[in-house]
Amino acid sequence: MATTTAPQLKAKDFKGKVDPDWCPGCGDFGLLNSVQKALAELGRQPHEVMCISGIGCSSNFPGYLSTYGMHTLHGRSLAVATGVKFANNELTVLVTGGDGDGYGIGGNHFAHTARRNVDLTYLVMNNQIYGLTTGQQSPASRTGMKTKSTPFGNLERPVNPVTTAIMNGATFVARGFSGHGKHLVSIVKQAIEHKGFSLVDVFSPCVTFNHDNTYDFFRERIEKLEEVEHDTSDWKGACEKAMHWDDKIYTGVYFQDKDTPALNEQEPVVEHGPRALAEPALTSEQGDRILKRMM
Amino acid sequence: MATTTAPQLKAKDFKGKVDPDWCPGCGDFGLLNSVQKALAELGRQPHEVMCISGIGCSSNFPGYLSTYGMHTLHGRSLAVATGVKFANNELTVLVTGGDGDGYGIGGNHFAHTARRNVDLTYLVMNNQIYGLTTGQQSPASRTGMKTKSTPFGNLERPVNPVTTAIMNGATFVARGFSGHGKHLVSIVKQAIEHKGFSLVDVFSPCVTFNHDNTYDFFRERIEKLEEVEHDTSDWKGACEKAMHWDDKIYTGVYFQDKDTPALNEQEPVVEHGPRALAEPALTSEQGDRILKRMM
Amino acid sequence: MSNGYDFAFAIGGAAGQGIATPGNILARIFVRRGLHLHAYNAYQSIIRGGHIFLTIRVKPERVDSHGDDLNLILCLNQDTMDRHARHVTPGGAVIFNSDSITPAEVQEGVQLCGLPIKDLTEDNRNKLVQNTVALGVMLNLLGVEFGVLESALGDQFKRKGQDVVDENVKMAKAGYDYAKEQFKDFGEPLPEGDKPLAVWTGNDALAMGGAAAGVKFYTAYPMSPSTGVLHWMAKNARELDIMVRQIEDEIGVANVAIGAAQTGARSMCATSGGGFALMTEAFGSAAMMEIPVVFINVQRAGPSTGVPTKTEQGDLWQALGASQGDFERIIVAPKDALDAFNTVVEVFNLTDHYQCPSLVLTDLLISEGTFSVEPDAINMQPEIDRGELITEPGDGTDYKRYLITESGISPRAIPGLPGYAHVAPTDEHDEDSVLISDEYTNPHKRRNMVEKRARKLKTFHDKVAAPAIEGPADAEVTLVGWGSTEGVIRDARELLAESGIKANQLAVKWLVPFHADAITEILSKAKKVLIVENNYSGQFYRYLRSETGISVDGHIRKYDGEPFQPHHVADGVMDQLGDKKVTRDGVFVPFQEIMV
Amino acid sequence: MSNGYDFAFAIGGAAGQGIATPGNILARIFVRRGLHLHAYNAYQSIIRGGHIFLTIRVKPERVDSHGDDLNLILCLNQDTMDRHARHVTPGGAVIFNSDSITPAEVQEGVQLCGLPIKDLTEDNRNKLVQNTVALGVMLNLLGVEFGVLESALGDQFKRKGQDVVDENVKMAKAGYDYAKEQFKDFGEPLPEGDKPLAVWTGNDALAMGGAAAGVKFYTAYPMSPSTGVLHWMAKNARELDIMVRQIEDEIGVANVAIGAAQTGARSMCATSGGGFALMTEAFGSAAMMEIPVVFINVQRAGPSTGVPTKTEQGDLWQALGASQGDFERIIVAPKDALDAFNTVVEVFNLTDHYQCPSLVLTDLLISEGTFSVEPDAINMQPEIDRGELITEPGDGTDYKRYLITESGISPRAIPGLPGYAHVAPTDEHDEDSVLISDEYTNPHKRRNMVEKRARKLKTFHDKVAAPAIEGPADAEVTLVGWGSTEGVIRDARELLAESGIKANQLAVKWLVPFHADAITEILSKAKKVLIVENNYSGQFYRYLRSETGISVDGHIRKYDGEPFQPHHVADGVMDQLGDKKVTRDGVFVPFQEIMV
Ligand SMILES: Cc1ncc(C[n+]2csc(CCOP(=O)(O)OP(=O)(O)O)c2C)c(N)n1
Ligand SMILES: Cc1ncc(C[n+]2csc(CCOP(=O)(O)OP(=O)(O)O)c2C)c(N)n1
Ligand code: SF4
Ligand code: SF4
Ligand SMILES: [Mg+2]
Ligand SMILES: [Mg+2]
Repeated sequence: MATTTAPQLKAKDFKGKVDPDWCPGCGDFGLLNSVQKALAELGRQPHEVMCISGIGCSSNFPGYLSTYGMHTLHGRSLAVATGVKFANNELTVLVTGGDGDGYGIGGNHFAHTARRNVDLTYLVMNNQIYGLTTGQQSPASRTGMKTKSTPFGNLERPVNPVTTAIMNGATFVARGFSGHGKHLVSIVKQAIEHKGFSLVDVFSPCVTFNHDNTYDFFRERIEKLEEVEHDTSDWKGACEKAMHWDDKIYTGVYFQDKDTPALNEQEPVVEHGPRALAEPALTSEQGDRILKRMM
Repeated sequence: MATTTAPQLKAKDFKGKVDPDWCPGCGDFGLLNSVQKALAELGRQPHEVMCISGIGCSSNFPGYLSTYGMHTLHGRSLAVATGVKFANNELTVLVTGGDGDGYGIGGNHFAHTARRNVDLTYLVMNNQIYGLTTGQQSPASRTGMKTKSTPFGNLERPVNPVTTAIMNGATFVARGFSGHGKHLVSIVKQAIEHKGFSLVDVFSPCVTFNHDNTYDFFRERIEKLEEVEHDTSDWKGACEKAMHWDDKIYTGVYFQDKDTPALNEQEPVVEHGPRALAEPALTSEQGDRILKRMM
Repeated sequence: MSNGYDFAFAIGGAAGQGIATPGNILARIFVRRGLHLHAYNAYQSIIRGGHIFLTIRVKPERVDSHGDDLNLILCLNQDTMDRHARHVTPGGAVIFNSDSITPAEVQEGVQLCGLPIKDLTEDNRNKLVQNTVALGVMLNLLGVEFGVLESALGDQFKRKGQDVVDENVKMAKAGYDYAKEQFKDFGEPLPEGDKPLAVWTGNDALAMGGAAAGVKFYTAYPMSPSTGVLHWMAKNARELDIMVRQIEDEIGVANVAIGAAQTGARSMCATSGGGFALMTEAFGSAAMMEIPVVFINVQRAGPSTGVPTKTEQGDLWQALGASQGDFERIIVAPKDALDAFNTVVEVFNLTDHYQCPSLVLTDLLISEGTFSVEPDAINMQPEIDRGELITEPGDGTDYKRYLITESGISPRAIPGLPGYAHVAPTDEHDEDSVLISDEYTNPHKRRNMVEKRARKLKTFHDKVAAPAIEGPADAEVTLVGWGSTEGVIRDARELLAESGIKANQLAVKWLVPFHADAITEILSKAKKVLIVENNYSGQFYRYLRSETGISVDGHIRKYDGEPFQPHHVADGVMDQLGDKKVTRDGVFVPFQEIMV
Repeated sequence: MSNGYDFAFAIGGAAGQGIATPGNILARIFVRRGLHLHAYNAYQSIIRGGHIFLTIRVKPERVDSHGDDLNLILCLNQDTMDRHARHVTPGGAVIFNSDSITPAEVQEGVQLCGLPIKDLTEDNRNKLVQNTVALGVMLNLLGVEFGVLESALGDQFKRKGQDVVDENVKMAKAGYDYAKEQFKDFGEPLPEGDKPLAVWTGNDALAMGGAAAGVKFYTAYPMSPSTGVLHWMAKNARELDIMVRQIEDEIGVANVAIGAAQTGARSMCATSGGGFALMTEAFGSAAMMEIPVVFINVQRAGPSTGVPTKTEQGDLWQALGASQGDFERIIVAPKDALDAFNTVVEVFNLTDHYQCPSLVLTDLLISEGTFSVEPDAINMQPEIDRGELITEPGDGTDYKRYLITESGISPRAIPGLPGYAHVAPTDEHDEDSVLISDEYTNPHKRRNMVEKRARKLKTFHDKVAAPAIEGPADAEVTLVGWGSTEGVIRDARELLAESGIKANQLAVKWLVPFHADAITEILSKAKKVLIVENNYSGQFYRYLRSETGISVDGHIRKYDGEPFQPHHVADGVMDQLGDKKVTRDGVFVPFQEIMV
């Protein structure tokens, strides 16, 4: 794809056909803006990018971008995106969705896609609630939180996306906050440029259903990893920092492993170009060779 | 249940009606013997125990015990067992299965059951292969391993059950080896006695399809955590030790958190006894109260 | 449309404009007055914005559908005015904030009731109080004394404190008084029924049916339009001694429910079509293990994610084809909210008796619909029959969980009981749970087990009555529907009667096992049979034919997301009885006038 | 049973006794000689032990089933002797190790060929060499020159080194010579065909069909009896430029396949019923997003985990009901291995043309059956038609992915192409992919989209021929089957002809869309129609009736895990044509004589 001659686009060129239907103030706007900026700053063209989501408020994301996209089933975005990337290794593949979508119903794909180190950029708008279904407990909801499905307070402990991603083998793990746009742009750019599976867990407040984890809640606690001592190659330190919550919450790049190659790069057939464009028919030698083995 | 007056049983009293159909030498025999011993030593009666499995060679396990059991769908044992435990908190619930069953297709239930800290004892016969389907890559297969589905060598990195269990919130995490029966009995007993979700990942060689991870392979590498310096309350040390493979492999109890209460203990309705035995009908006061709210 | 009082309101606006509150207040006022109602809320799958249109129809007798007419509409935004004011029938009224909304064209004889909200509310900054003003206006036009509204407002807002109550009462009074001065009331004052009624949604009814049936374990993953069941359960569980768990996905839900059921709890879960797709494997496994457990699939418009907040009867074949292989199960489609309640109770007794999974197949129209109900009709302490349960400890030496019996039913022991330890397997097994795929796959044992399980449901029709014709025996047309369309077909028959067309109806509820003989007998006597269903492909029609071989005379189908209104059905009948102008390939598809 | 040479061998023993190797050697010898064969292997879901019984039937012409007779049996253990020796037909022979196996009673005229294995193998400690001795005996009895076996052994063992080859040749020779001295050969020597044939399994054929169709992405999660497709693909992928991925579960598999398909690769996945249950939600999503992708469901005996290594046609209704809502898809059941190959090729062209998901519904009998095939019949470079694809970059300003067209087909652009960026959503959407559940759920747009998609398949019957009657037009009975039963019904017709009963057959392959008119026309001319299917509930019968209203005269069904043999079908026909002794409620269920 001839990207070199294409014009350098602006963030607004990545705006989709319709305006987001999110509630005014929803945290998801923050990530959307940051992604549009990041894509522009990285010099991508819309057709070079594909954005894949599941179902949820946050999963409406691809509809608000001018790139290729799929708005798939609840929880299945990473699986679909794996197919996309293996069919066309040249695409920049973003995966977007919510905490329920990704860490709840989609949890198995999350673990295994991380383990496989498929080169995808996974952006989770973590609002610690099920937004679109009007406010039930999510696996990221904090213990004690009152939701429509836990009216007496959530008894479960929340998932920690950062530590589980690291232990599952993700090679780039970061946390962002919708309220800190600039920081988020920088994180998203690094995530896209990372070759391998990258997770960006984004605190993206649901102003309608989550009255505990608000913008203020995060603003009061967030400290940026870039501003403290932090070694992104040290998984132990990263996990330790990721466990903070009540006192302090770190955003930024927690962990990066630059050595492990992406799975898609390792499959020899990838070298022959995108599967999508591969000549579908077999050559006659290929066919004959197969037939011979049967005789 | 009047367990006090019941006779103390022997391991053989926990033998099921039929003999295992496993290949001679299969590692699963080792765990079966250890579980039967552990149950006897803990003074359990068959009706107090329920053993739930998925599908796989290893998942035939409940059929070889004299306890209650379910042999459920591939990958679903932990979900079914969660229902069992919440319906009757008084049962000792064992969950048995393979690495494919538990870490592959069942991975999401594994993560969330650990996070919830449901009081189940999960015993995984990890042979790093799909046995029953005659030898394909499992998520626990090592990189490079040749299997029927990876004839040129597995390109994926294996899951690490110990570290992911710890990060998902399991409160008891151990590793055993079928070839070390006594050690395994002791681990299984501790796991059963632990109140909360316990994982015992058991190296259980598949003598038919895995020619890499054999009894000898493990014998040469295994060191028991009880015999080295190890602090089971230190997740960092536990994870670090769990990452060894080529040089040394540790078995024993990696991690235990005795403070977090099991989810099933926290639900107030549990105090009213097993759901199974709960009077099914509502009282007339309960019914009237409900109706009043609708008027 | 009917004789006597029959009044339909609507409130339209955007999500977030607070439509639910005046809707709830009105509903409470009506049912306390002993009036029946049915409310349908049209909305979108977004949290703020979009367009919501709530229709409440009120009558002294049972209300069978949200009807065809709109008598009074409250427009909370310009959009509602533009879309719907013209649908108000002559004699009706349109209420709106004249400060911000421009009236649209209306039919002759429709009163435009503009409210100078800024003045009336003394420039109150809380936008929601205008809804309270409008409520005052509405109740004045309806001829209801103000005290009724005053006490309803008290009930609604008391949790928020006396100040809020006082403010709302003041606003309502302003509207009430303004209307008295400025507008013409409807003449006929709001009637009163015999005794106070109650109000619930279909989701409430499903949940309460479970509670009454003795459900002690409820589990779900949220999915519209079934989430209300979870909300009800979560709220009431502790006081009713029910264990409620939200699980990571629907596969988990189904399997957790099965585990609890095997362990002896009456166990239930609910979802919608996409979630049920994920549950089918587990559904089949419950049949193989012979575990009684109740699933609920609340249908919404598909395929796939489809139109999440819209109704359809599109999952019948998914239900029929749920999971691989042949196996025993019960599938039932309740006809309205009260029927949903009773069905859940009944199906639990059946499912325990037959030791098989059951599926309650309902839809958004019922589950999210609001219905009045006579409290006495709700039996919270119904008879509970748990089937062939062994409850006394034994030495159990020759207990066989899957004993081959003549009835096909094998006595069941619940884990924990001394002496009856056994395994429930998803593999085919012999009487004693030993897998027959192990060692030898004995084809004779296999066949015996298949036939044993199949025998179980042979007595089903002795326990569950076949459907019957409702309406004149000599009707010229028989309308066949299933599940939630019973009410609207009943209303359509009334319309048809007014046009001189005699119609009767057959409402089918029990789908599997199917009353094939009884239905064949009934339909063979009908002069002309039309099938009414809320889907594209005629799923029930094809199923009816698969079970009976019956081909019918025509079809009325709708698949645009909106439910049938009575005139849609009546139009279809008249079209097909006439010289077929609109009907194509035997299928009449009504036009949806109200754009929501 | 037929005129001319028709010979059936069996080898029986426990898993782990090495039955596959002599089976493979025999198969190679036969096909190289130009003989046709069909092999059925009965086994259990365990890795060692149990009972395996491999039947290979050989003829100079096409072999349609594994037949009814056993001419020669090799018993590797006592169990096989006890179970099966009595099934050997007069004139046949039973080979066994007389050191360890006691002969059982056999029919008159059956030769008992005990082998003193200890002597013959000079006390070789490798238990498997006795199989080689027995091979020598078999080929001698068949009248095949020893050199043929010698070279086959060379091929089979060359990878293991010359020593192994030599040892095996020596053992085979010992058996060959011993037989020459001690036993009576079959008289008629093994014939030779015109030209060498090839041999494959149904799973090979499915995989190769994919490769030939240009599949560039294959994904699976192992599940019997479909795993062979994965094994073939994994082995051959790199040299054929195919990306193969094993994924964590079947939900992942289906969704990964969909992602690859949307991105332009021809994409395929295979599983069995339980796995497909997990895939149904994704199957429906592909229909909504209009993504062409091919699924394979290889049926095994259900319900649930069922009997994993046994065959059944029990997933038809699961296939028909896969996923919620009404949507467009293609379902096809191939009739044998070669047909499976051709079907996969054809269905890829159809699925690309119609932009919808397809399901190939086959079963263990085909997938794990071994079949001879004429190599020329396998076209590895078939025509590939990818449908309405946009391939040139554009400015794409008015590209609408879901353009409403008369054909219902909207031109498709593959991600990566400049100027055509668009989103594929599982929510209902407008022409431009905008969700209609967003902001306003426009019922008219919704209806248009449902109808657009439904229009797509209206031309299907122009592209795909209806099934036709095979056999005499004036037959007194018409046997209707679907998918894998074509061959055995053909054999049964031959048996019936021998008994003077004229039967013809209709083998249905394309299930959705269904050739309702053509089939109705055909069957309305039949004198008596019986349906033959390998399941309990008559799934095809009920589907046939749902689509056509046709009720038939009787049924022959089997659901014990084992496939039909020709005489099972013939017995059913005679029973139903006669005064119905065994048939109950119109259903004849044959008795399975061979216990495996
Ligand atoms: C299989 C399935 N189950 C359930 C749903 C209903 N559903 C839609 S979105 C959602 C959860 C949304 O939560 P999250 O992923 O956190 O996204 P958010 O709305 O908070 O951005 C659920 C349960 C569905 N669409 N599909
Ligand atoms: C839904 C589903 N998919 C696939 C299968 C086929 N299957 C049976 S066992 C198994 C894997 C067995 O591997 P593992 O869990 O590691 O157990 P092992 O046999 O190695 O003990 C698979 C894939 C199945 N039964 N169900
Ligand atoms: S409900 Fe919450 S997550 Fe959804 S759009 Fe509104 S603020 Fe955002
Ligand atoms: S195949 Fe492997 S895992 Fe299965 S029984 Fe044999 S040795 Fe054990
Ligand atoms: Mg969320
Ligand atoms: Mg394994």
